[in-house]
Amino acid sequence: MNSEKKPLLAPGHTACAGCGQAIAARLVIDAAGPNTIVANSTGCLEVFTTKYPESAWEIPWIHSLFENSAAVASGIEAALRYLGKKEAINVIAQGGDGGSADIGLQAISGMFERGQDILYVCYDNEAYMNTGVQRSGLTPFHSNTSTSPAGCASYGNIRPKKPMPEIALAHGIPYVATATVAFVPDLQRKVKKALSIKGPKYIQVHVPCPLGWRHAPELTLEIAKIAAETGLYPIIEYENGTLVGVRKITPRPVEDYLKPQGRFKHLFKSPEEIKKIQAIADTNILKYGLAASNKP
Amino acid sequence: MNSEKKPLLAPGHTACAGCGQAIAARLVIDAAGPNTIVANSTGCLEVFTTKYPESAWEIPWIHSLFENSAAVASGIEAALRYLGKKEAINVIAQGGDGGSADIGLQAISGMFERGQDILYVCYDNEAYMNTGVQRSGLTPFHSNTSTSPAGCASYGNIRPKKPMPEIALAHGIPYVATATVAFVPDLQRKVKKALSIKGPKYIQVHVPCPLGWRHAPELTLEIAKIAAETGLYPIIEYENGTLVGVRKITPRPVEDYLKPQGRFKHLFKSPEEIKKIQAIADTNILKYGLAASNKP
Amino acid sequence: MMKEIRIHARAGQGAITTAYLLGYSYFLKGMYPYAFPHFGAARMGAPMNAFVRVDSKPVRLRSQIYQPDYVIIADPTLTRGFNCFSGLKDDGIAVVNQREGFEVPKVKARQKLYVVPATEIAMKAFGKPLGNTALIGAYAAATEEFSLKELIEAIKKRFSGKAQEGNIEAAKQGFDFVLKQKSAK
Amino acid sequence: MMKEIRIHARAGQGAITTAYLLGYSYFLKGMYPYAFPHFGAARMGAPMNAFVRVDSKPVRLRSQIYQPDYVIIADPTLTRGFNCFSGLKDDGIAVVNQREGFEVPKVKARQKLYVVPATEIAMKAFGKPLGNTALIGAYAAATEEFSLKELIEAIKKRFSGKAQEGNIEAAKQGFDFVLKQKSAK
Amino acid sequence: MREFLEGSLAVARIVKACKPGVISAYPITPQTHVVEELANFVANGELNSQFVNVESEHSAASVVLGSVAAGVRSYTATSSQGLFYMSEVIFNIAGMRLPLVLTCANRAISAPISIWNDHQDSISLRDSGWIQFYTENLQETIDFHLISYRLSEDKHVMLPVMVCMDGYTLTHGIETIDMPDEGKVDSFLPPYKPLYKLDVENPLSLGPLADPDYYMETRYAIHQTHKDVLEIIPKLALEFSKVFGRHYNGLIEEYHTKDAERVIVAMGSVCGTVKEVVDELRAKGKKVGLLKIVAYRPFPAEAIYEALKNIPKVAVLDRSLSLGSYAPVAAEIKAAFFGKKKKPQVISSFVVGIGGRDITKDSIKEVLRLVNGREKSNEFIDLKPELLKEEYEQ
Amino acid sequence: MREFLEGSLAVARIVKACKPGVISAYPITPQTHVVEELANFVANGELNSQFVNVESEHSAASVVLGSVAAGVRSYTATSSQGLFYMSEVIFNIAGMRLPLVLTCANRAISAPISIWNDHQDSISLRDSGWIQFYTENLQETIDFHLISYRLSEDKHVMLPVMVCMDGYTLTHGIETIDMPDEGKVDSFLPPYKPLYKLDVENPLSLGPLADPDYYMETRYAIHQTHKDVLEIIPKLALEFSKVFGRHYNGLIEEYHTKDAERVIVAMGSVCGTVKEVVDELRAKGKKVGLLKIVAYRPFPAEAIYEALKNIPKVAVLDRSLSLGSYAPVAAEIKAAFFGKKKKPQVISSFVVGIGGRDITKDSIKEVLRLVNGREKSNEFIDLKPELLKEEYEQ
Amino acid sequence: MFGPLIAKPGSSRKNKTGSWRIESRPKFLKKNCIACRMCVVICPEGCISGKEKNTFDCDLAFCKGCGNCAYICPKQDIEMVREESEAAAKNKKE
Amino acid sequence: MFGPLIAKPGSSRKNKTGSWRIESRPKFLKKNCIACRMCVVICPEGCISGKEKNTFDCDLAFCKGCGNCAYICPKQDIEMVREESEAAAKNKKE
Ligand SMILES: Cc1ncc(C[n+]2csc(CCOP(=O)(O)OP(=O)(O)O)c2C)c(N)n1
Ligand SMILES: Cc1ncc(C[n+]2csc(CCOP(=O)(O)OP(=O)(O)O)c2C)c(N)n1
Ligand code: SF4
Ligand code: SF4
Ligand code: SF4
Ligand code: SF4
Repeated sequence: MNSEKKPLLAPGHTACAGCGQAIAARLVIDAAGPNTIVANSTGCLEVFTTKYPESAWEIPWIHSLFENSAAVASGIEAALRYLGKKEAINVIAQGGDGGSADIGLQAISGMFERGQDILYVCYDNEAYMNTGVQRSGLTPFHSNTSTSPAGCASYGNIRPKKPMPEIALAHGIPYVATATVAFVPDLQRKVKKALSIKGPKYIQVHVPCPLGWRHAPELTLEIAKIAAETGLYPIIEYENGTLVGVRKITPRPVEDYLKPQGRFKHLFKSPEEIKKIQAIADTNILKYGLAASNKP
Repeated sequence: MNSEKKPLLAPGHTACAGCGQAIAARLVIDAAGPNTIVANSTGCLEVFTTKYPESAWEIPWIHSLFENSAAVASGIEAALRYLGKKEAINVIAQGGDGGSADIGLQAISGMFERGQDILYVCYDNEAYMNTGVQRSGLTPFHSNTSTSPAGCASYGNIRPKKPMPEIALAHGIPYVATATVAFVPDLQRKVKKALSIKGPKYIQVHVPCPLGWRHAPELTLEIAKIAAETGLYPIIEYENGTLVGVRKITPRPVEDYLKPQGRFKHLFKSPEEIKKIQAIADTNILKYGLAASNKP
Repeated sequence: MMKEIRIHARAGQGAITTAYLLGYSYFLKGMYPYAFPHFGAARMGAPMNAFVRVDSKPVRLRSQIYQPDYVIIADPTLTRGFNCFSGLKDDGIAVVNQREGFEVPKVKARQKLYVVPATEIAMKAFGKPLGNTALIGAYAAATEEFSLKELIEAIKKRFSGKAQEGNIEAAKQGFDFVLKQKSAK
Repeated sequence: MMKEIRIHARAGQGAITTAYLLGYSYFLKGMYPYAFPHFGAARMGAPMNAFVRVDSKPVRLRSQIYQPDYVIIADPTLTRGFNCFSGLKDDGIAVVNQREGFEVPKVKARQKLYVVPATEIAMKAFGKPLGNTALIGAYAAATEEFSLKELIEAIKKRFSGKAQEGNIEAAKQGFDFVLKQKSAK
Repeated sequence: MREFLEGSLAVARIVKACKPGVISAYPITPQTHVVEELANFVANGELNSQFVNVESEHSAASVVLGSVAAGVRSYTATSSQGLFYMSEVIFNIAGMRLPLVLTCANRAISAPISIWNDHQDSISLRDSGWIQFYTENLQETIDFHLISYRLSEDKHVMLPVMVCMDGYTLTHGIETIDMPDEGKVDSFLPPYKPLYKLDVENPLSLGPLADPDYYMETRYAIHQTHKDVLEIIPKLALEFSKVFGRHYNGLIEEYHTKDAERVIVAMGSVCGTVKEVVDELRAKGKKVGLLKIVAYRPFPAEAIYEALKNIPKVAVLDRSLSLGSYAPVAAEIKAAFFGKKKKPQVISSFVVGIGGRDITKDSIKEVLRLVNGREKSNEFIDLKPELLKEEYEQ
Repeated sequence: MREFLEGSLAVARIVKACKPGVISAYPITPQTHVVEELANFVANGELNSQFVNVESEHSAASVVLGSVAAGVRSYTATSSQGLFYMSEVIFNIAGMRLPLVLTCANRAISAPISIWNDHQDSISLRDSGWIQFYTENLQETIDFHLISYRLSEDKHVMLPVMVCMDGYTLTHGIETIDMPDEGKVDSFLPPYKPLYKLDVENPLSLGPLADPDYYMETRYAIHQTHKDVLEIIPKLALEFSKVFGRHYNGLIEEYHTKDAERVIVAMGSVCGTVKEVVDELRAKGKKVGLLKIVAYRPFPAEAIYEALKNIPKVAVLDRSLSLGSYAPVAAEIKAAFFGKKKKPQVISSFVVGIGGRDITKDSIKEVLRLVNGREKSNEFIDLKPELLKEEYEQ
Repeated sequence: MFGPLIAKPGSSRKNKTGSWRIESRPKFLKKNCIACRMCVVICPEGCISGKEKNTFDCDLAFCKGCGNCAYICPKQDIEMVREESEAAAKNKKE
Repeated sequence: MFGPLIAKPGSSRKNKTGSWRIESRPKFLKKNCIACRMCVVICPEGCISGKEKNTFDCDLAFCKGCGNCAYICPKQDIEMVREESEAAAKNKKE
């Protein structure tokens, strides 16, 4: 992948050591290539790549606000169409899970509905990290965050993850996929595949956050891998509404995933709560047919 | 249905003669009953029922803005929970298709995600009527509106209806249904059913608009009926994600529906365009198994 | 010298078109009309006004019209419980659409009132109950503010095809209807 | 009389906790500390400052600290290419965390410098490389601004269980380490 | 060419002549007709432009932000709630130094909801860094749209411009205008050549984070540019008059102020009504006049000072409020005279035409009557006492 | 009880003591710690309240709008972009006459994006009808939260209140405060008894449309209430001092102004720094002073006039801009003196601490130096010339 | 009048929308009515009432003359008649 | 500096984040490397480069010492060593 080319996201950015989003963002832009314009929501990625006067980006990049990257990208795409350059140039809108599933959802929905030729990438680190780990719509059940704290009257976040891929799918767009920073070729293939399709595309990438998840920085990729292997983060791919790809797994117990993360520490006092999380994984495994055994 | 009770939406409101939304709104609130608090988005319904100093509402009612009725209702629901009154009182958030599928979508999505015990009713007249018939996300394909005008370079609205019921469904809420003002008992049953279920509910009601659709005022119910009978407006019902009810039809040609409406007049110069609309109906009929013949 | 016209109608009865056609007829005479509507959050059927203020130099006054020189009433039922003639100049002229079996209130001594079967004329002329052009025809004859020629020009600008013919016909009949009444006097 | 303390650390090294514990120790003496952080959009590892300004009456001055009486440097690598002592009063005192094989820049004649193996102490005391409490212990001994008693009170307020014990132990060792150095002189 | 046109359609026509490559807007009364007519032009192939229908004003503003950043001239229009819903983007566009023209069809703000005219919407965004023009009639409205594109894209300016026209009164009013022909428009307004844009050939990063070491200077730069704009506008107006033969000062307009004893200061369409009253009273030998503020941002303090310094009695009409303080325009007019030797004896402040309350000649005469008395602050004209009673009984 | 607390935690503690039944907020730096601490209280069962996590500030404000309308005391907090994103709701809440307390952790506005402190966010909502307090230190901050609930729910007021505290300086600053004990809080702040609410027993319709016949009076009513609030605040402050023993004027604070030759007018935490400088210079025999504005809305023009009328030289510090015109606070101070016989010779306006630029004692001394010269307007302090060069070279 | 808010539920009844009828109004023939109540249920104004068969009628003070009742009546027992006629009739009487 | 905007792509390279390393840094042993490039691909800083086997190394000017390269290397050919040691080593030399 760009083996000899210099990366399009330069070093010297100010992400935390071991930031999963920093890895994924570089993999995505390298897969997209230099003829790409990126509109970025406010969030860690924006902050750690473009603190004036230094930018880590090697491609044309714009940040406006937290909730409007899909709309800004829509304007860029319209401008390129007006200029007759759309065929030659990719437009990517990207943001964190909060900027995508919560405050940015309406702009994304509008962009989907208009059928604009844009790839939206959601870097899912499962909370508002830039502001200090508050819950988002994609924060998993029972996760301990600063606005869904565990306490004597609480086990953490009370709601399951908002099913963003399904919501994107429901819009009837041609391409929807989940990916993870742990499976690099799969992620980059999906980005290229998406960009080869005309119309709105949505990719949601699971990116561990050592700070917010409270795991050792060297475990970033390992934890992402376990997330997929437990079934808690199904790696799936839809084209024109049909499930065309599923990353098969030999399911591991969710404890393997929860254990190394501080955000789930409180659960190990109450095993029955962990069962509930295992149930979520089991549902996913059935729903998407993740178990390798399911293979024909 | 409240046969002797006085209606909870009083006469003297200023809707156009034959307004489908006026009919549906009364049917909904009468089905919900007097122990109901309503949060209403800006739109025709709000304007024609509460022009100071007169209100047509017999129940506690609030209007704040165009895009926030679901959030205002969320606050009301939270307040009732705090007061320990939630069990006794229904909370309904309602708005037009624009206030629901476009500018209000994010607030609705948030309310769904929080799992709040609220029924959201979308009165789908398929355009922004209050401001003079501009297209919305729920405006049908090829419909002639003031912002999707038919012209020598256009057949009207270029996009299909945004699949709101599917989007609501994708949120994993316990109850999602479509209804139409043409089938009164079905509509009122669904309202009651919805209110009997705890959690977020979504009902989308098809309500013809004589002004915006440019049809004779006496045809309001007839046209709504034909919409269902052509398959262009499938009447469906989901509980906990599974399709539990479908209104079967003996499909009629879409021309029956398009003919009496000014917004589709321009299509009769180009039959092949009408075919495209027939195709939409046919897809619906297959997708939801609408054809009576499909009955076991 | 400035003239002020107030139109009473129901939303949907084309008061704004009426104002536009009136204005355009003046415009064709090289005058400076300012035509503007006023509605409540109007729905079809709700009472509303449109206004035309016209002068030989550009009109700058932006307020509504309270002392009209002329009043046009597209629907006489509007006079129920509400005085559509309020403020009409003492020598003012009112052109009112006729409605079978509906009494139009009396006007003051020096005021002139012309009741015109505009809806009927329109029905005959082009089969729609839109009496606007007939009323403006009548207005032209009653006030002699502009000629039928200008009005027909205006109609041509606004309508095309059958609608154009029909409305021109209606305008003429409205005009003649009033002429007869006048000569009758 | 007002005293100003500037803490240099990397985001994640607990500079704010350090400022809090310092402030709280003064607070227990009945003084009026104002402790506040300053970060760029800090990420773990990025250089940042925290400040404590303390006085016998409520502190009102809100600016950052440019002429500190005391400087605490949690990570000597911060002195690479950047003068952490800038503005340190001529008779100021600096307490610096030791880092094996890392040269700490010299200070001016009348300034005092204490290099403390705080990380090491912390590792021994509670197995985490968080030298804050050891550094504050050292600070207490070096400046005599407050006693070990107050610091231990503060630590008790902030930490509980094993963390508490460990940090108290670390504070003591930091304190003693400097005492020794002093008496050595 | 002399035409009889509704204000909204006239604006649509001039915007069409300016050839924006991207148009995005969201419907709101009374802005709708402008956008609908532009949609018609595109639907009929009369205008080659990307017309982007969006799901909200927040996105409408964001879309044009994106398209201008990509180097294409763009247009949007809104009102009232819509302007507020996009307010975060409004500040953002100015801060990013992107040139744009937005038509604001002025309307009151909720609650209570009102679709009628006052200036609260655009006035409440006066801090944003946008240039703001308020127009009196349709001719001025279209001419200033043209001037605004030139101004906005001037490489010494690079700031967005808001053309504020009174809702209904102008948007739905039909009057005679001289529509500039497209040839002349092209000569006055060359194609947009961006100073900076999103370009794969020369990849810039737009919209970075600025910490305390850098932020303050970016605000200062905008503020300085506004000062420059006070110089640039009259130059542009002059150039405009050369091409189109219509003369504007661009900042203010003085109407019988020279020898006046009482002068009304106002913005927007009410100025027409005031002029009528001025003529009437002048005919009766009363020395009254009008100072019309055309450019409200940048605030032409110097020009206003010169125009009013010798006027004994000044009445400022505000069509918006800063609830709990001085009405916005009045406050700045008063501020303009602090510490000056020459100044009016009285500057009284009046609140008129809020939420569509009709402003009649009598309203203006009442103002002129009251300005003779002692200084008034936020004096509401045309209030209905019976409603106030109701208010205070509760 | 004497405690050493971070500002955000202190605010959370006092809010807890006020027992709001519904709390809804959306995270934004530097407001986050307040909300996080409240979440902790709820998670640990220390506070019985519905904590509603929302998807945006627009909804946070809408949720509390709904909960107050349903008759339950509510709370929210935000900053900067968040305040702008909810601005439409902000105006709406005031227009609907709903009582509410919002903490604004003051922060600069994008673009460029900055998480650091200035006053642009809350200042730009000064027209909204909200009452606004700006606090100097943590003690004042918590005390005014308490006062704000009382004020807001007073049946002669029924308006929302924004308590504006400087981001970082106060939100993240840790200092000694006296935390009111809950018993006293209860005696000062009785449970909320709504004048009107959504109630199935007595079904009201809230938020109707008001046409030109009715709208204007609703604005007038709010404006009149603001005038009344100028009377009510000092009364409440007195009552507060009786219960808690801390004395506030509530509108302004005068610090060595009586005999002063030079007075700085300021709001918020910078007042502390100014007081330090005042003491320093007083020690050197320099007659300088500070006028702190605590209540910015309603604007206490009368009190300010009385405090400044005999001061020869006044320097107004603004921590926000109205780009292209006078800085907001300066404009109103100047306006307050128009037509008055007694007034300062000089009122100079200075812009300080924008986007987190540190305000030092030297910054204040520079201001005091410059105020001796001729009148300054929007004079920026602590600009970096090298950045300006870069600015104009491009 | 804080707000303003509307304290009187159903006060829209003050607003007699019957005057909006321009063309025609419903005539309830009261011959073949089967009391199916359809007209009651679908009237946009909610201004039709009745109990037994052939007792149903609308309140002309509110009826806007949309015609849906006549259209939906399964027995064609409601008929739309020109608005004038009645007034005319009345006239003739005089 | 309108905007401001950043005219120099990749200018973040000015910011030497290597100084952030507190605990440890990677040591590329260059013995068993099979040039799978995994370390290159997953380094959050994108600061590892190399072509043939056993040529891979990272740019310590940027490496933050997160340890992912060492963790992922299939051949355990990267090892995290305490940051001090080298400096110490260096010291000793002197
Ligand atoms: C309107 C608005 N509200 C809130 C914020 C504050 N804010 C900036 S980034 C952010 C969280 C970002 O979270 P996410 O989108 O998940 O991205 P991450 O930082 O986790 O990568 C928040 C709350 C803002 N900038 N604008
Ligand atoms: C933020 C905002 N944008 C725009 C408007 C203007 N507006 C009010 S109602 C409306 C359309 C309503 O359409 P819909 O929701 O479909 O309801 P309908 O009127 O068709 O019943 C619009 C665009 C507004 N009030 N607020
Ligand atoms: S907080 Fe998390 S997402 Fe943000 S930079 Fe650090 S590791 Fe990456
Ligand atoms: S415009 Fe349509 S929806 Fe609105 S009141 Fe009239 S008929 Fe009803
Ligand atoms: S005509 Fe329409 S409004 Fe009148 S009664 Fe029948 S249904 Fe109701
Ligand atoms: S330790 Fe981390 S930052 Fe350093 S080279 Fe390895 S992967 Fe890159």
